[in-house]
Amino acid sequence: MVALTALPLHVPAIEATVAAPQNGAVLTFVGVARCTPAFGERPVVGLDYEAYAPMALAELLRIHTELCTRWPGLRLAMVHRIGALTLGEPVVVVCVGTPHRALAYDASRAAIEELKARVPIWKKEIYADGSAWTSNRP
Amino acid sequence: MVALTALPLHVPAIEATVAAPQNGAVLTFVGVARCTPAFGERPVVGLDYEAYAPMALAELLRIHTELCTRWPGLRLAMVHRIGALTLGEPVVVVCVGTPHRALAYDASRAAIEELKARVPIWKKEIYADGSAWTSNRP
Amino acid sequence: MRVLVRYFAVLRERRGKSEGWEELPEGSTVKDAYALLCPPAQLPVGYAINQDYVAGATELKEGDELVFLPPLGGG
Amino acid sequence: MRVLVRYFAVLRERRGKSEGWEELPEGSTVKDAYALLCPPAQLPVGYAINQDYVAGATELKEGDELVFLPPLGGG
Repeated sequence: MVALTALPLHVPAIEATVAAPQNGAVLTFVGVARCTPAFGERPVVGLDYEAYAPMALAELLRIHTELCTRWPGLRLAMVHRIGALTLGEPVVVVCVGTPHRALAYDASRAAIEELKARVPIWKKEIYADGSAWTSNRP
Repeated sequence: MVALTALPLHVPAIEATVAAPQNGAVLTFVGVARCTPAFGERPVVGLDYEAYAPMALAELLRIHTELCTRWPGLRLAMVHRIGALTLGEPVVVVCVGTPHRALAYDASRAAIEELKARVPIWKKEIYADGSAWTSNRP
Repeated sequence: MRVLVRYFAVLRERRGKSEGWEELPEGSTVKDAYALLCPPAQLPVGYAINQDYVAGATELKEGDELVFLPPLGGG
Repeated sequence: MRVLVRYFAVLRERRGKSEGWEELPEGSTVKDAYALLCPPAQLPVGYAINQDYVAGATELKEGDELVFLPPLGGG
């Protein structure tokens, strides 16, 4: 399952999509809006995410297909929030369900790295006195 | 935070204990009671966990201290269920909160590996027609 | 040749619009289009045509949807 | 010398009890105690005294709490 949404992310609902009787491991990565800026010293007071939505969804689906082909039996959910966020809110949730834990860690890490590298989403940090677009590659 | 409990594990409550304004990553590993047996072919219909409780808690605390010393800024929660479980229920929850995701994956993996190797807890698989003690080292 | 160009994030703000049909010389590559439409183009970008990543040397066709992708910030 | 021995999991079931004060010769190691109390002891175990892991060669003292740890299954 993949999704982009402007609504707050409900983590347990996303985890529920990867449950399966033979799966002994569920690993959930939650990226959270935090106060620390990517650069400089101005505290972040909010975030604004913008997506090239149709391509972002297409790219999420491509990643999903690639990983589930590479690891048969993997259950994978990737959901990204867009729009304005307040601190502490989940930005992205990557949830995997697997028979064993080693695969869970490998697949989860691969999914979030691919998402950050490929899915066309942009982040603007909001400060008390301004804002700045920031990227995953300093 | 570490705990052993005979009550069902509530994952969001455990995740809440590792939140912090500077933490951008929360990674939650949930070990789930599954139908697949460790050995043989008899489907598992339930699990029963037994702990040497005072030492299990002491060992969880030692692991917690070791990892939080190794990675300052790490927020870590480890909770293990004991007693009788039905399939699909969480057995163990390891939750970390960190500024960045690389540390989250390293710390989460270290925590679950140490827990499995060191914390004195035993697992009995229940089948339709019997039961067997199983271990993490086949 | 006309292509539909969408602008996002910092490029949207610099261009002052989120999309527009742009007239380009026949045989233009996506890199050519970027130099033409977003001068002085110091920002390193990726390129997508019709929602798929492409190399800078890819030639555009009439009616393509072209997007310049500033450094990503998702996740 | 008397030590308090607790039994867990398969050893609890084999011994038919979860704990008991056991009389052991002075100078016994935890490995000696295991051979004496859980023959034929084919199960590989770890050892804990007073809730801390110890090596098999560790000598016991009067009043120690001794536990033999069958292969773990937590997590």
